[in-house]
Amino acid sequence: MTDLSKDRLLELYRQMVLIRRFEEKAAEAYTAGKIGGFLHLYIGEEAIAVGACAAMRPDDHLLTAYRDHGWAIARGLDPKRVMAEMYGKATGVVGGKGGSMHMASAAHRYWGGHAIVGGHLPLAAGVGLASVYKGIDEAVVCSFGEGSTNIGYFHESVNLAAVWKLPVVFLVENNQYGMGTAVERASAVKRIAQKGRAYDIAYKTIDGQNVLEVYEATKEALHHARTKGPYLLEAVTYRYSGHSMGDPERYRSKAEIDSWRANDPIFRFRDWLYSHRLIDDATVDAISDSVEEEIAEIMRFAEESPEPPDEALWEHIYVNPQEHR
Amino acid sequence: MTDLSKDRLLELYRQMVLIRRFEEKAAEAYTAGKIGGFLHLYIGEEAIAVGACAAMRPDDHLLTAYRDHGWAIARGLDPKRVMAEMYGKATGVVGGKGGSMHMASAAHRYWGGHAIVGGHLPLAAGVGLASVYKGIDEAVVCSFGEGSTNIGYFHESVNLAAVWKLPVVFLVENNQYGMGTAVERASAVKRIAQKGRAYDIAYKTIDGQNVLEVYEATKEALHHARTKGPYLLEAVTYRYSGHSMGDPERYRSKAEIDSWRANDPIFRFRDWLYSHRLIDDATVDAISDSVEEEIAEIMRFAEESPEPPDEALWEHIYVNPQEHR
Amino acid sequence: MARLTMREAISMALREEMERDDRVFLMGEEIGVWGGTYAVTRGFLDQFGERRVRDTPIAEGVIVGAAIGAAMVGLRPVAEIMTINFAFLAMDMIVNHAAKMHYMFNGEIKVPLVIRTVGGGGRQLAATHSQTPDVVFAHFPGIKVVAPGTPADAKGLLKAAIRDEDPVFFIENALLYQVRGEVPEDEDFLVPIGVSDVKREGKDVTIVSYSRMLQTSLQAAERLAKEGIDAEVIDLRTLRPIDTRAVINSVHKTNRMVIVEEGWRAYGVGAEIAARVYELAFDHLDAPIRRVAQAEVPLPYNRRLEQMALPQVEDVVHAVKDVLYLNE
Amino acid sequence: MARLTMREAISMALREEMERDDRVFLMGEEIGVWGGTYAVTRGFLDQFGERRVRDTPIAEGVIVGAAIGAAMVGLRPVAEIMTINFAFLAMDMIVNHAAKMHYMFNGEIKVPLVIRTVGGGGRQLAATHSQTPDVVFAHFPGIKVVAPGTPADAKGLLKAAIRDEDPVFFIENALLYQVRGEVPEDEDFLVPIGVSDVKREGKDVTIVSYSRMLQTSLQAAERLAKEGIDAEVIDLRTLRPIDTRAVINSVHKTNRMVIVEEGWRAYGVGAEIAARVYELAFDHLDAPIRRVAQAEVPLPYNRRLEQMALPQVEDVVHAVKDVLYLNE
Ligand SMILES: Cc1ncc(C[n+]2csc(CCOP(=O)(O)OP(=O)(O)O)c2C)c(N)n1
Ligand SMILES: Cc1ncc(C[n+]2csc(CCOP(=O)(O)OP(=O)(O)O)c2C)c(N)n1
Ligand SMILES: [Mg+2]
Ligand SMILES: [Mg+2]
Repeated sequence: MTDLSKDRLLELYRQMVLIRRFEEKAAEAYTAGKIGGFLHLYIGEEAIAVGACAAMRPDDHLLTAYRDHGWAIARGLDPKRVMAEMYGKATGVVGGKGGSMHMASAAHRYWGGHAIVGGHLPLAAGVGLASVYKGIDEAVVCSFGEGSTNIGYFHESVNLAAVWKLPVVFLVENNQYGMGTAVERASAVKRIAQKGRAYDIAYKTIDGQNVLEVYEATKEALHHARTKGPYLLEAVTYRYSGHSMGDPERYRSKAEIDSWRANDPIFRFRDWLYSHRLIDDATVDAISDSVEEEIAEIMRFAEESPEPPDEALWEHIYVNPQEHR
Repeated sequence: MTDLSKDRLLELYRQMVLIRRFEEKAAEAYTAGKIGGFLHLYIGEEAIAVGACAAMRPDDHLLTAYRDHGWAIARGLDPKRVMAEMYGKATGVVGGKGGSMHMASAAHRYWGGHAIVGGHLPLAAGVGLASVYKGIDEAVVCSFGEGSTNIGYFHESVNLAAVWKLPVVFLVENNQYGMGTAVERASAVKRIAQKGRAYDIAYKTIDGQNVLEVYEATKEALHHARTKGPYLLEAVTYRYSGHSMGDPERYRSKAEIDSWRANDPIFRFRDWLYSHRLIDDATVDAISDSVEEEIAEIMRFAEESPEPPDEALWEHIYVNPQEHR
Repeated sequence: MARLTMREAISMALREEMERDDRVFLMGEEIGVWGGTYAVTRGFLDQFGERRVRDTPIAEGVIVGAAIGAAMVGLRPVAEIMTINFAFLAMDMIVNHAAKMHYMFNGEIKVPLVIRTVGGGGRQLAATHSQTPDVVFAHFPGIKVVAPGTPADAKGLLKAAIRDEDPVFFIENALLYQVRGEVPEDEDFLVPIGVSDVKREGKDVTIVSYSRMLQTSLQAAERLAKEGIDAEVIDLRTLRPIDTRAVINSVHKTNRMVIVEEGWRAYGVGAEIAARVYELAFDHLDAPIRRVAQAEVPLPYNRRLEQMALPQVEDVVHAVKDVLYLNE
Repeated sequence: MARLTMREAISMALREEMERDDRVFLMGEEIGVWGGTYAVTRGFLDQFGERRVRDTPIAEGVIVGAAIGAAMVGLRPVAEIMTINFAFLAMDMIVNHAAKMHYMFNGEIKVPLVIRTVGGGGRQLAATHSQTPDVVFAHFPGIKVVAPGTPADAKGLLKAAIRDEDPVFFIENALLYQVRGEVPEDEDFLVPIGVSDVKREGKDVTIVSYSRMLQTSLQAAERLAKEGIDAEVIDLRTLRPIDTRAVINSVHKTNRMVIVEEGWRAYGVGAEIAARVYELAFDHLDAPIRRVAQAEVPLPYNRRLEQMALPQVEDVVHAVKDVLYLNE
């Protein structure tokens, strides 16, 4: 059923648990006023980032939307620095300048969380173009919500990628809502993968709550992207929390949320590990403890890190500044 | 085969001949420096505007791209005033302010030729929305080139029309090229109608060189639009002239043009009329003569009409001007 | 008169105009079920139903474009762009279509449209979500650009915008929604578009601003008053058409002027106002006009850095002392 | 030195940079098979092939966006937007993405991108196809905005833009393509971005302009010379970052200034330059600065009306006489 070793599988499990706990702590910190701006939690959707990143090569490229902490952690960025970024600290992954929505790390080829809906899709096409241009097979994973497939950028980017056969996996995290708008109230088709038909590209809908299915499908999609061109992959999922902190959540029922919680990606994966005798209670507890320890360390780091200095305000406006009067 | 009376059929034939001659004269006037700006000729594509407008009710709405003289004439605008517009005269349909690309007439519910590629598609959705809002069944025909289906507006507009079931016929004039770019070099799919699949809407590809097929298909599409929602209609056609005057035409061969000329919409329709004994040589000649007379009158009107007065520069910036210093 | 927040005043204006005229309807992201991301349209879906309160896909181009189309054939759409930062995705619709069509089609087409949007920084939303690029929209003849700074003006100007036959780009400010003020309850209370307003009389210096910076300027004026400096505060209210009559009158009296805007200084609103005042009242100025504006950086997320970049009351006070030659 | 048209100078710059650096490539509408709608890239497809000269779909958003993406990972794209009027369809990519990312990501991402585009009126293309909205792009920190007025500057600035590590918005003017001038053939001839230039020395009045209006201003200076008025003509060349050193120096000498721009006056380039000059050289001005600009109307198709709306040599001459108090 999978080519992943036991260690790797446990590592994926641990990542999912870590991301969940990380998000819970972020919510607390937000409520305590330690984090400002917008905070979009990934709770419920962990299997996608974890499964997809597991399928990526280190030299592949990643671009995501603003719901990006889970992606940053799954891609290997230091969770301490991810949290510090939300605290606006100098030690944050982007020095406190970007905040929750704008994680990035050139070393990890993570070219950003992006907060303009759909805005990173053209960029992802361009990153794929660079691979074609250079004659190398580095591929791109570009993730975004189903609500973002109704904007012009989606169409322009997928079309260009199809015409130029760019190695891009367009990964739709279909969590049923764009803010308060249910998918069918905004999109002519509920099955987002179907949009691939307009471009004659490969497409598939998968269970986004199953980390191994996400892993396998992303691996396949990446292979397709490297060899044949773009792939539209729709992972069906659900976010348990509001769109961002402060969402009045008038658009859905408690019962609906509960029904999805019953399909929780972490519990499901743990059950799978149990049923394949890859995990036992002691290991579960050990992972849980190690995550708690790491979380404590993450929060301490974020709390204790210094603020950026005043001069930071003037840094990185340009690579080659030439301001005159 | 058709519900159109003999008189109506001959009228359509005459319109096509008139548009062809009109365009030939416009080209001459452009070369003589009487017309400025860009001039996009419709020669070769006459069957689409004529067939589609014949299927429209007077209270339906029309929006087109900049290749619009044929549309303006088929929709019933005074050809004299269409030519006068190109001459920049006060008697032009929009007072000499719009020129070749910007014909319009509120009385004819022709809401403009538009020169930003794809820019009128959102507007067309809005005109359709107004029908839904008012609870009336006025439908919209929105025509544009196949090259315009790669821009974000296409996607956003068709999607919105599908979600809201707006009475809009999106009519693609697939003339094989967007400027010098062959359809398959810019669009992931060569059969543009296929793009309808991404929105679960009705779609169809028709022979755009057959005026009766265009008429029937538009009638059907309009009925569908009024009762069920948007329709994507692709009319396959060809422009004989360059994209606009001055096109170096490095992108296609003389042989290709000739092969399409052999499928000329006017000749084909005339043959059809002959074969159904609806026309004879005398009628053909009479129509030709009457068109020539009308053309002479059109050109005289355009030549002799006055320039707009200086004050026109300041008119219609706002309906309610409130400029202060 | 009622004491209302800016949010309430805007809601009131929308509700009154919708009740008055069935042609008026709303469309935009999250305005219905959600109730508006800034809660301005809370309760509207219940009151007016889905026909008149239309949640849209996330597709700014067609939000503005479809509103233009509906306006062309006789409706009075109020399209909402969630924040002004996303208005760039509809820029072509705004400046190439809404602004041009009445003129280009010689009056054959009218676009009686209101685009409501929200701008401003100061909420740690980082570079792409914190802009105040109002000037960019005001550069184009054919649209009107309005940006109120008080609840009463918000109500009166929004109602005037909805009744106007031309496209109006109506800019709100997220940090102003909680500001309170007296608002006329009259259902025909209108504030004319294109008329600036003296918000505080004074004789020593003229402070010109609009939107949130009006509040900042008024606070600065209070501080200055304590130091014996009597500032006149003028609210532009409309950025296009521009009305500088009140400004010129004021400068005739004070001979000194400071302009305060939240956006970037280079090619900002203040540049135009300054250039006009120099053109029209050169001989009345006893000091060069000072402009207070945002630092020329994309706004950072970090709160302290962000506040450093945004104009503060102290910056206005300092600039006023500059034009009075009171700083050493 | 060679005597070349602006078109040839721009082609030369592109060709040299492409020959020098394989990371440089072109993408845009009709640049390949067609050879560029203004024939700037004629022959490039044959010389460089489809890999480096990429015809795109009509989709301005992804043209700029994909170029940004390619730049982020080490290439040096030159994206062409057929005319500046269509740049509004990529406005979000330009101002929210290209301009913001280096800062917002604290240097993790660089965007060494050039966007070439063509602006200006005067060719009867009507309201949507005749704009000169340069100022709107120059308002945003994070991009550089360059607009040359001579063939030599076009070559040197374009080469500098391609070698620059930051996003550069490079504005050409369709009516300038035929203008001829001496152009250095040196393959390393660069004109620094952000440095304005004295194009004609004079002592009586300072005329500031850029792009096509530089040529108009130089013609006006010739006319004025015949009447004994000696104008200094300064070319801004870069709109962001702004360099007013040459302007200030000149005003110190002439004490009078006229600004000439092709775009609309309200919130235009001239407003900022004027505001800065007043700030920096208030006491050196003997008359209010005059701005010559486009009438505040969407440009009409009719030739006579269009020319009425556009700044002409006579308008510059008249404005100069105004600041010299020579008009009655
Ligand atoms: C262009 C643009 N329009 C609107 C917004 C406001 N906005 C932020 S997130 C969001 C919903 C996106 O939904 P989806 O793509 O499904 O992603 P999800 O949040 O569900 O992960 C909206 C409307 C934005 N950021 N950018
Ligand atoms: C947004 C935008 N981009 C580019 C152009 C330049 N342009 C004008 S027509 C055209 C080709 C359009 O092709 P198509 O849609 O197939 O229509 P056709 O001319 O073939 O009828 C282009 C690229 C434009 N007017 N608007
Ligand atoms: Mg979603
Ligand atoms: Mg075509």
